[in-house]
Formats: sequence, structure tokens, C-alpha cells
Amino acid sequence: MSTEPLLVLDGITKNFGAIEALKGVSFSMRGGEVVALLGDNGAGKSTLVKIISGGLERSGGRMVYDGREISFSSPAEAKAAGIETVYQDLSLCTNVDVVANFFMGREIVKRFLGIPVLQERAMEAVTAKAIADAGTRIPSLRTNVEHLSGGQRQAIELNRFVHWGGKLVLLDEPFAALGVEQTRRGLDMIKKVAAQGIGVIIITHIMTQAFQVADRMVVIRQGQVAGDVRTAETSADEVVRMITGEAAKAVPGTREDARTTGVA
Amino acid sequence: MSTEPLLVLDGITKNFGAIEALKGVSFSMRGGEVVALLGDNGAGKSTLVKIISGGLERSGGRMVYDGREISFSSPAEAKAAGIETVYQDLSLCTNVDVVANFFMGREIVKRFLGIPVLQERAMEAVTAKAIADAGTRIPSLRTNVEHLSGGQRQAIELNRFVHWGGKLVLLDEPFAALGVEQTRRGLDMIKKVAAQGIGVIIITHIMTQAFQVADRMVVIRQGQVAGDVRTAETSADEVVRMITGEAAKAVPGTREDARTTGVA
Amino acid sequence: MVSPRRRAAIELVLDNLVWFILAVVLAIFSIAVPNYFQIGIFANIVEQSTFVATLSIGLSLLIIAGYMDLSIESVMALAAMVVGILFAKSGVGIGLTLDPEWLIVPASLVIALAVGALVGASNAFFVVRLRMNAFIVTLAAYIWGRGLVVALSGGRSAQELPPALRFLAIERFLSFPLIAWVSIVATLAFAFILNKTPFGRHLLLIGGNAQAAYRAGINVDRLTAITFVIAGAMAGLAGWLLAIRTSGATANLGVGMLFQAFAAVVIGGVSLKGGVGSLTGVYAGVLLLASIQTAINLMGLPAHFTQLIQGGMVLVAVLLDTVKLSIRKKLI
Amino acid sequence: MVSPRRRAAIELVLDNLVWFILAVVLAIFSIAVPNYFQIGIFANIVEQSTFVATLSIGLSLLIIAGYMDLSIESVMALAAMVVGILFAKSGVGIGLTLDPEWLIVPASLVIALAVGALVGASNAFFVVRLRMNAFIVTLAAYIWGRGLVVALSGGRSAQELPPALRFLAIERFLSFPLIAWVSIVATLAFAFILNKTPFGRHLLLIGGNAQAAYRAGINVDRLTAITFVIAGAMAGLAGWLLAIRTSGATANLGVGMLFQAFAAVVIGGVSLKGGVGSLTGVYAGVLLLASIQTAINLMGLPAHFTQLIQGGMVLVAVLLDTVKLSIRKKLI
Amino acid sequence: ALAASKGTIYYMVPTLLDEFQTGSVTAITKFMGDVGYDVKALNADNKTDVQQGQMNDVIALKPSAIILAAVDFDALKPQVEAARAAGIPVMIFDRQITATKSDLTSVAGTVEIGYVAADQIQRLLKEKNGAVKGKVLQVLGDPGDPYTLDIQKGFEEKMKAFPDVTIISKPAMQWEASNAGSIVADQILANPDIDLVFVHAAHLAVAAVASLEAAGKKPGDVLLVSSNGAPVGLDLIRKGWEQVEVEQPLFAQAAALAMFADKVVNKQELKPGRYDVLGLEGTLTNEAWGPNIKLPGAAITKDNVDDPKFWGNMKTPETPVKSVE
Ligand SMILES: Nc1ncnc2c1ncn2[C@@H]1O[C@H](COP(=O)(O)OP(=O)(O)OP(=O)(O)O)[C@@H](O)[C@H]1O
Ligand SMILES: Nc1ncnc2c1ncn2[C@@H]1O[C@H](COP(=O)(O)OP(=O)(O)OP(=O)(O)O)[C@@H](O)[C@H]1O
Ligand SMILES: [Mg+2]
Ligand SMILES: [Mg+2]
Repeated sequence: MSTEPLLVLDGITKNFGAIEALKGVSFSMRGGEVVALLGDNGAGKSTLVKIISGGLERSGGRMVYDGREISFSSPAEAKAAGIETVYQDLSLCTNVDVVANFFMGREIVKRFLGIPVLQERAMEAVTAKAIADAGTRIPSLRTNVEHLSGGQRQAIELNRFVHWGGKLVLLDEPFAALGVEQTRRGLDMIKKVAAQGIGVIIITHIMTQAFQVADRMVVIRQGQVAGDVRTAETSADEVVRMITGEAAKAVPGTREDARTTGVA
Repeated sequence: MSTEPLLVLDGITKNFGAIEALKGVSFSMRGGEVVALLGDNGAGKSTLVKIISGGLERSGGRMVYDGREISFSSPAEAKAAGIETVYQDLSLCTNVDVVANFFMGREIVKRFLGIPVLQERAMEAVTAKAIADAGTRIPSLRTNVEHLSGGQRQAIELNRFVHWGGKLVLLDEPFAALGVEQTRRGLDMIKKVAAQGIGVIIITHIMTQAFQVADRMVVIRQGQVAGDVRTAETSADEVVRMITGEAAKAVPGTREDARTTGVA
Repeated sequence: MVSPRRRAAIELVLDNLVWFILAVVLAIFSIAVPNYFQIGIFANIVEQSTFVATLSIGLSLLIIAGYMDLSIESVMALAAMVVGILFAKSGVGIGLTLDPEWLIVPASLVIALAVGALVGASNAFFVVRLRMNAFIVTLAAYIWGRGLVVALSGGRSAQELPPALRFLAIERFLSFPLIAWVSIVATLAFAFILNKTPFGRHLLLIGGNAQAAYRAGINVDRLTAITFVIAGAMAGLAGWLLAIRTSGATANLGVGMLFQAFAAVVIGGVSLKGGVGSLTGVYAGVLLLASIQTAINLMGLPAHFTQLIQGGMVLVAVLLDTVKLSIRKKLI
Repeated sequence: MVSPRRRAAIELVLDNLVWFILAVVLAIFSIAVPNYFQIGIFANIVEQSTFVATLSIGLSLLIIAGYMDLSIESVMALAAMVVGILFAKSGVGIGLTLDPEWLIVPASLVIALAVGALVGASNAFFVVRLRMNAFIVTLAAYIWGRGLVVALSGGRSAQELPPALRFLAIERFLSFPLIAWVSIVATLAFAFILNKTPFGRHLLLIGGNAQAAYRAGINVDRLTAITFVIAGAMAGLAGWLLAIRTSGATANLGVGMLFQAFAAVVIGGVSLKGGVGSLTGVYAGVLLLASIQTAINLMGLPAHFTQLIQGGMVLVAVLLDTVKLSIRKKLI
Repeated sequence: ALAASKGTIYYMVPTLLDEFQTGSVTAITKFMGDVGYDVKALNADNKTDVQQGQMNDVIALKPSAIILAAVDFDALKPQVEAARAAGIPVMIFDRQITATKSDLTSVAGTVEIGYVAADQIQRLLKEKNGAVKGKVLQVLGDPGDPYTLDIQKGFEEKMKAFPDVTIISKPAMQWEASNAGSIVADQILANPDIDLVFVHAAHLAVAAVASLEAAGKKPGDVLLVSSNGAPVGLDLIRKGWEQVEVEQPLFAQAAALAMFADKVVNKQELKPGRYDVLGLEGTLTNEAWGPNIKLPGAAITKDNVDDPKFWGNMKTPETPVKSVE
């Protein structure tokens, strides 16, 4: 784990018309760190992730990534900067097959007379390996994604990120539809990825998953950080209390701490 | 719990072109019973649920519901027969508001000169109560569903079924996107529903949820029943082994038993 | 950040933006185009809007439900021609008379509606029962419908409908001819149905997510079929009105109104993707197009430039509409 | 249950069903219609398909990407008229000559493509930059484009293109005129681009789920804009070919081809919802429509019934196509 | 008439959406039948490219002859040349093609219709206003159709001499009747002093009259002149709404083709001179584009409206046409 912060969020706000989805979220994280982003439904977790990944414009606040203050205006820019995202509402094209989805936007090509030509076999081989490693069974990689089960779809989306490395990975409820074995492998994978020095933010509602994989837990409650604790120093019960708000007073100063870390 | 079986499935099969999604599934259940339908990704759970709820036509097998052999040709027929379903891929219309979604197809109307007129206020009040009971916060019931978070959407879908009663409820991963508190209330609700004599089939990948609520567990593996056990007589480890196939031999005759129950 | 009250006011304007654009455009034309500002011209605009407005009702409903109907223009012409042939006294008209004379109003109306509903039912059959693509089915009907007009009339015109029908085009109420009121009433009636009844609600749901509606137990097929029949019947009504205004029918009557109806529907805020739209907005869209056309009729433009200007004006009208989005984003 | 091999064979037929329908239809016409079965007639069918086929290329790409372009017909006419005015010798043509003479081929082609690309770029600007609805933007361009043709030509025609251009319509290779080969080669080139290059793949992705493509880092706006420009340029190419065949241009040249292009695109298996389609299928759709038209020309039907029959035949052609679905469901 | 047919002649009709064209199919079929030919008609729907395709198809059928009423005059030149190169004689009906040679042209002349209309309108204005002055609303057909442009050209050419006449010209897009109706309705409000409306086709007059009636006008309040002599136009004259219909001599134009059909099919020479065509005097001349027979158009007024020689009365002459020997 490096000492330089990889990502610093400072007072991020987001309004949708009259609705204040985020009211000033601040925290920071390092490369190689796994942060679990927890919170109730509608707390603002996905909104925050979309802001980091360039999918939404923030209404206010600062964001420092990899040492530079940034403001992505599209997911393409965030991707170019090494941020990979798995969205909660899956981002698959159901009208094409598994391989085309796996390589979406980064197809393997060979140039003939300067014309890039898709290399279907090479792409299929890579996809087959990745899906098998994840423990998922898919009848044929050439079926359109519309014919796949919910878990099979999520497996495609979850596993393609591993392939592209990057520096920061954002996972928004990536195991929600996965089976027991697939979830286990997914958690292992996250640990492996973090071990390579990549930062990981994972959103989940299942405490056991968060406790298995996260170094730190950041709890969002109604658009604000309601807790920012090291996994080793907390318990599932305490975290649940932060989420539901019963323990709001139990973690005073958490936001202050976060901000301090951010500026450091 | 009644003694007459509410639903008997006997050798249900389903092919999608070359793919055999279900290879002869048989089990039966009584009213008031909560059956957890477990299995790996792509095992065929959702397919089975869609067949029961009239959304898909089965390729073969028999289905007896409420004492009569039936074959629903549309979800409307199944609904009319008292079967309520919460689908894995949410069935919401994102272009209309929460209330319209909650009452989809069963709007409250008042007749003026024989013309049915929508009663928006009455519908809004009912929706507000149901959503609040479920512990979900939604900024405004008049926002279009496209602006809601994943968990908020699922809450709408999960809670509208309670309102319509019925005799059998099919829940396909209903808590996948729900928060901790919302899930707890959802589980309570299922128990309450079952106590009224309604049969419940619930699909989930989270063992703790299954063990909290189910009377019986039916495990599907690659389109076949790989286990059918009473919750009291099994353990999470054993069930996971059934799901992943390591314990396939440990439960011989399960299918035979199920069939016997079915015919009884 | 804006105060809630101001936001509500802005929302109101934005939700009815077509009407405001219409008002602005009318004001500009009134100042810039000689003779434009007079009650007679405004009455003409409303009168000329009658047919496209009536066509647009059914089209809007179908588009809201996620389908479309290209046949309406031909269906309108067909209904007009059938009425013309049966009741007009000269040309190909055979000049049927009824006793008492006023019976011709309901009789011809029922015939026109029936002709339209019949084609609508045929479209519905192909689309709903045989699962054929609505675009292509109704395109075919657009072609054969006009073909049937030509075949029935032999390419000739029917002329001179009896006064018992013609009075609907001549008599005025609040300076608009009665036929215009028919289309206004029909628009309001269907606006009510769309907004306040389960039928309308279900159309929106089907247009938003047909599968969800189906799973919720809504009889999607039946509703879709009914909507095709309504679209046909409304086209029949438009044909009836057009025949009355023309005092008969010609083989190419109404050519080009399909595009106008589509333009009006889109300008009126109906999304071609389905699930979104209001009929009053569409009516404003029709009026907007008719205002532009009337301005062109009155301006001393060389004939060769009218089409060029028409296209440009449509673009400008929609451009104003898209300003809406950016305002909404910024101010709210 | 069917054996895998038989299933593969059925799949092959179903995937290329338009071609099989075309073969069946040609066989039926050859037997039933006197004089139909001769190489000259088949060559005519291919020749007549040239323009709609070329138009359909850009239209298909845009529809696959989830948009549409109604302006192509007018753009084609505009390009044809510009070429006609510049290079035709009589009528409104000013009869420019180049030295050496053959330079007229690339020069006129570049001009036609540029005219088309320009309108395409304007459409792209409104749709991509200003986020206006593609239907209405291109509908406006359909109107003003044709208006510009009328304005430029004063409604008159240009005639007599020089032989250095005309030879493309007269010289034949394998009994098809060279202009037909141009459209065939263009279709194959774009079919390759659609199926085998990242550009084509990204169009499919955008048409399937634009948001997913955007999130995956694909520059959706840029690709969409390029596709509009391509559609315009292809319409320009169609106009160039049409001018060469007509040996000039008339103000109403190509009226009605838009609908034919849409019909061909749908018959060819492109989904109007976006994300699905192949260009070779579309070409078969164009041939199918031209075969029907030719059969009607040769059958000697009473002229009043031709349109009626045309509409019916389109319906039947698509009806055969929908048989596909039920076969697929039953046999596989 | 004859037991055995001498062959098939194809008639390429530009559109069937106006009554003149519809009538021409009937007349040509009848008269050609008189002299022993079968006629098949192909409708081009006002599309030049469709007509070109039809010509190509018909050439492949090798008929005895082709009668062409071109959608767009000279634009059909390449196909006319192709047909004649294939040995198929081409006769031009109603819409003159001067850019290339053909085997017989039978026309009244579209520009000439404009001349006749101008003469009549001058007379009507003089009767109404005492001199040739006033306001005329000219409702054109589609501005992309040279047929209407020719009429406009002829009309305006002859009206130039009268600066006191204001002419307002508006196009009825796609020849669509309700467009014409809207123009009349709007203009009658903007220019209440319009004396006369000149529409370029009788089916447009139907809608124009309806608009006048809706505006509270009585027959004769606003004068109305129309061209092509369709049945509805004659009806309007009888009712007093319309004053003059400029007739195109449809029957004579068609009969002239039939009279010379044998000679054309057999590639014999046509002798210039005057011929009696259904009682009208036709003049056959040899022009640069080949033999050309011109038949004078007539003005139909209340006085002669019932004359059966006008095609608008739809009494196709009973007596068979005879081939010129
Ligand atoms: N319409 C379809 N066409 C083809 N194959 C299908 C279709 N629907 C489902 N399948 C296949 O059937 C199998 C079972 O799918 P199903 O959705 O029932 O799985 P599941 O048990 O619900 O899995 P999950 O836990 O991932 O939701 C999968 O392999 C899937 O790919
Ligand atoms: N586009 C939008 N327009 C309006 N409101 C929005 C929009 N997107 C999100 N919201 C609102 O912002 C709040 C936060 O939503 P978000 O999706 O971030 O929640 P979340 O924490 O991810 O919840 P969940 O656990 O249910 O996924 C919610 O109340 C939601 O309704
Ligand atoms: Mg979320
Ligand atoms: Mg499932």
C-alpha cells in the first residue's frame, strides 16, 4: 500500500433538481486499499461512484486523483486515467454476444492495409478464459447477452474490468446477482487486484462481504459521510448502526478526520 | 399450513433452441410454506419461476396448482389465479412515477357516467404507506422511476405484491439490491405472508437469508433438482455443497421423494 | 438554486413550452407579416389545423404506446373518397340522399369512422396477431390505401356534398367553423382518456416497458389492437372533416399530411421512443405548423422558395423546443 | 428436436431468408409473368435497385445506431441537381466542361459526395451537438432539401450530361450497367465495415445500449456524427448515380424513394429499434421491391390497380419474413 | 373491333391522380382499339426515375410502339433514344419532348394553355372592371412540376402587357386540393379585393370553390378560371362558380395518335398537312424532333359547356377512328 493518496474527495455535492443526493462527501484512499462504501438504499453511493467515474457531473466539491485535481467530463476520460467501473445497473448491450460485450470499446484488431479488422477468435479465447476463471458457466459465448441469466450477465461485467488493470476500480454491488462460488472467487479477485497496488472501492449491502475484503469502511447516510472506520477496529453491528443512523452520534468527527486525511 | 399441496411440479422441462435450461424439475409445496429455491448462476431458477408465473411456456412436464392441472398462457392468467411474482430483472416502467408503477394494471378508479377515472390521491396514499412500512425512503412518489436508486426500485416491486394477496408468491432474488434494514423488513414480511396461508417461493444466493425464512430448500443444479431438504434438517455448508455439486451424491433419491410428494 | 415557487412557475412554462412558442411565433408573424393579425386569419389557422390535428390524435396514442402508423394519411383520403362517392352530387359522386336530410350527418360520419376502423383493424391484425413490424405494415397500408382511393375513384374527383353536410364547414361558432370544433373536442376527449383513465395509463405503461406491463397482467395485445383501431377511426374522422371542407374528394387529397402529423407530434413533445406525451401539446404543434404555413401563404415569397422556408421554420420551431432542456438543466 | 446439422442448415436459411424469399419470388414471377424470365429484365431490376440500394446503406447504418434519416431522398435529389446544373448541357444545366474530359467523373463525384456530406454534417450538428430529435431534424432537412432543389432549378430540369459521365449508365459489365456495380461495391464495402471493423461493432453497441457504449469509453457522439455524414455522403452518391442514369436531373427526381429505402431496410432485417441488421440483407430487400415493381410493369395490370397491388405485395413479402420467427420457434 | 390484334402498345401515363390523365388512359385505349392495337398503361406516379425504369422494362418486351406522356418532358430523352435504337417507335403524348427525335408528337401545348387562359382572363377582367385591371390569384400546381411552370410561363407572358393586373402566385404543393383551399382561404382575407382565381387544374378548383363558399362568397363574386377541362370543372361552370375552363383536347390528341398508329408502327413516312381529328383541325408538321401534330385547345364557358366534344363531358366518341391511308 502506497502512502500517497490515490483519490481524495473533498466536499463533493450533487443536486438533481430539488433533490440533494450528496451533501458534501469527503474521504480519501490509497492505492492497494480496499474501501467498502456502505449505506442505506438511496444514500447516494451510486451517485458518488458515477461522479468519480465521469458518468455524472458533480455540483460542487473537489476531487484529486493520482496527485492532480481533476474533473472528468466523460467515462472515456476516467477510463483513460485508469479508472475502471462496474455499474449497479448493468452496462451491457443485450443485442450482441458475450465476446462483443467483454471487449466493448477495446476490441482486439489487426490492421490490413491500415484498416483495423476485428480478431474474433483471439477475443473469444480471452473471454472464455476469464469467464471460466470466475467460475461461471455460460452455454455459448456467441449467444446474445439477452439470453443470459442475471448472474451470468453480472459475471461478464465484473470480470472484464480485471482485464484492463488501471489504478482504481469502482465496484457498485458487483455480487448482487452472483452465486455463492462466484462471489467467493470475486472476493478473492479483489484481494489479488488490491495486492497489485490498485485501489478498490466496493459497494455492497452484505456485511460479511464487506468484512471479508475491505481494509476500511466508509458509510454514507443521506448524502453525507456517517462513518469512516478501519475494518479491524469495528464490528458488523456497529457498522449497521451507522448505516441506519442509530449510531450517528457514536462516530463524531469522522468527517473531520476524513477531510484531514484528504488534505494531507 | 394446509395438507393439500398448493403447487405440484412434475418433470418440468424447458429448451431454448439447443439449450436445455430445465431437464425435468419436480417438487411440490403447500400453502403457508416458504420454499427457498437455491442454485448456481444459470441453474434455471428464474426460468422455472417464469414458467410457473405464465411468462414462459414450458417445453414439457405437468403443473398442478390449487388442485387443478394448469397451463398459464400469460402472466395475466397466473395473476388471476392468485400467483404474484417479483421478477429478477425488474418489471418497472421507468417513464412513469412510483405510484403508477405500484398500481400497474390495478389502478384505483371511480366511475363517472360509466367512465373509469383514475384516483391519484387514493393511490398515492396507499403507495406512501407501503413504501414507508418497508423502511425505504423515496424523495417523492411523483418522480419517475428512472430517477430512483437500484434499491428504491426493488422496494417498489417487492412491496406491491403484498398488496394484492393471492395464494402463491414467487420472489426472484427480491433483496439483491436492498439495504440491511429493508432486507430485514422484507424477511419479516415474508413470514407474515406465509402465516396467512400463502405459499412463498423465494430465490436467493445468500444462505443466511434462506435459513432465516425458509421451511424447505430446493436446490437446482444444471436444470435438475439436486436437493430438497427441510431447513431444520440441514446446514449452510451442506446446501452450498449441493449447489456447487460436490455433494450431489450425498442426497440420493431426493428427486424420487419430491415426485412422491407431488403425486400425493 | 431557485426558490420552489419560481421553480414551479418555470416548470409550468417548460411543460407547456409549445404553447408559449406558438404564442411567440404568432406575435412575430403578426408584426412582421402584413394582414396576418386579424381574427379571420387566426380562424383560418384553426380551420386548416383540423385535419392534421385529428390525424395526430391516433398517431400520438400509437406512438405513446410504442408503435406507429404511416397509413393514416391514406386512410383519411380513403374515408373522404368513400363519403365523396356516396354523397357528392357531381364528379364520381353518386349523390345518395337520405330522408330526413340531416340523417346524412350521422350516416356519413359512421361510414367514415367504419372505413377508418376497418383499416386500423387490419393493421392491428398484422401487427398484433402476426407480430409483423408496425412500420412496414402501415407503410404497406399507406401505399394500398392510396391505391384503393385511385382504384375506387378512377383517379377522378367527387364534388358537391349536400348543404346538410356542408354547413359544418360554413357555420361558425366563436368564429371557428364547426369542423374545427369537432377536432378540438376530439383532442380534448382523448387528452382526458390519456391522462385520467386506466386505458390511457396502460398505453403509457406499454410504451415505457411493454414487458413490465404484460407481466403486470395488462392485456397488451388487446390494448394495442384497440389503439390501432382508434388511430384508423380518427383518420376516418379526419377524412370526413376533410371531405366536408373540400365539399367532396380528389384522388390526391391530403397528400403530405402524414409528415405534418409526425412533425406536429414530435414538436408537441411526444417521444418517438414511446411512453411520453400529451395530446394538448400535439394540438399546439399542429397550430404552430399551420401558423407557419399561413405566414408563407401570406408573405410575398416566390413560389419556388416556399418549401425551403417551410423546412427552415420547422427546424427553428423545434430548436426553440430544445432550449427547454438546457433551461431545465440550468435553472432547476 | 432437430439434429445439430439440420439445425445449422435451417439457421443458415433463416439468417438469409430475404435472399431465399427473393429467389422464390423471382421464380414465381418468371413462371407466371410473360417475358419476365430474361437476362434483360434481371439486369433492369439490378439497375433500378441502384439508387435505393445506395440510399439504404447510410440509412441502415443510422438505424442500426439507433437513429434515422428522412433527409436522404432530398439530399439525393439535391446532389443530382447540383451535378445536373453544373455539367448538363441543356435545360437549367450550365454545361461546365473539363480538360481532359474524363476529369468530369471524379470532379462530379466529389461534388455530389460533398453536397451529401454537408447536409449530413448539418443533421449531425443539430442531433449530436444540440441534442435535437433526429426524426424531426431530418424531416426538416427532407423538406428544405427538396425546397432547395426546386429553388435552385426553378422547378425545371437539367438534361444531357456529357458522354464522359453517361458511359457509366450505358456500359455494362456482366450485363449490369456500371452504376449498378458502384452500388454493389459500396454495399459490400460497408457490409465489411459493419461486420469486421471496430467502427461497425461500435455502431451495433450504440444501437443496442448507447449508455453502455458511452460508459465503456466509446466516443458515441463522434461516431454518431460520422454516421450522419456517411449517410449524407451515400445519399450524395445515390444522387450522382441517379443523375448519370437520368442524364441530368428533374426537380421531383427520386420522390418516394425514402419509403422504398425504409421498406427495404425493414424487409432486409434491420430492426427499427436499433442494434440489429446486415447490409447484404438490405440489398436483397431492395432487389425484392424492384422485382415486384418490375413484375407489375410487365403484368399489364389496369393502371388504376398498380398501387393497390404494390402495397399488397410489400405486405406479402414481409409476411413471408415473419414466417421466419415461427419456424425458428418450432424447429430449433 | 378487329378480330386479331395488330400488337400491343404501351402507354406510359405520368400519374393517375388527375382526371386528364385518367381520361387519357380510357381514350387512348379506345381509339387504339379502333385501329387494332391493344393498349397497356403503366403509371409512373409522377416519378421520373420510375418512368425511366418502366421504359427500360417495356423495351425488353418489344411492343409495337410506346406512347409516352413524360413526367418531366426532356428528362426521358435517354429512354426514348434507347427504345428507338431497339426498333420500337415512340409516340409522344401531351408533353412535348424536343430534345430528341421521336416518331410522332401529339400535343395541345402546355404554354399555349397559358395563352388561352390569359386571353380569357383579360376578357373576364374587362367585363368586370371595365378594363384589363385588377387582382388575380394564380394557384399553381407543385412548383417542381414543369407542367404547371409552362402554363405559368405562357400565362404571365401574355399578361405582361397589362401592368394594372396584379398577379399573386402561390403553389399548391403536390397538386394537393386542400393546399389550394388553404391558399384561397388565406388570400381572400389578406387581399379581399381579389377579382379572379386561376387554378392550374380543375381538381384544385373544387377546393378553391369550397373555400370561397366558406368565406361567404356567392357564385360569380370571385371569378374562377381553371385549366385542363376536367368533368368537375365543367360542373362548376354549370353551377356558376367557374367562368372558364381551358380545355386540353384530350380526345383529339389521343385520336390523332391512333390515326397514324399504323404508319408509325410500320415506320412509314407521315405527310405534313392539315387533318380532321374528331372535327378539330390538327396541323401536322415536321419539326426537328420529328412529326408533330398540334391540336388547338378551346375555352369552355357557360355557352358551350355541354358540347360532347369536350372530354370533360365524358362522352368518348362512338364513331371509330380510322387509320390515315
Ligand atoms: N431466452 C433464453 N434463450 C436462451 N437461453 C436462455 C434464455 N433464458 C435463459 N436461458 C439460459 O437458461 C439457463 C438458465 O437461466 P436462468 O435465468 O433460469 O438462470 P438462474 O438460475 O435464474 O441464474 P441466476 O442465478 O444467474 O439468475 C442459462 O444458461 C441461460 O443462459
Ligand atoms: N437522475 C436522478 N434524478 C433525480 N434523482 C436522482 C437521480 N439519480 C439518483 N437520484 C436520487 O439520489 C438519491 C441517491 O441515489 P443513489 O442511486 O446514489 O443511491 P444508492 O446509495 O446507490 O442506493 P442503492 O443502495 O439503492 O443503490 C436517491 O434518492 C435517488 O432517488
Ligand atoms: Mg446504488
Ligand atoms: Mg435468475
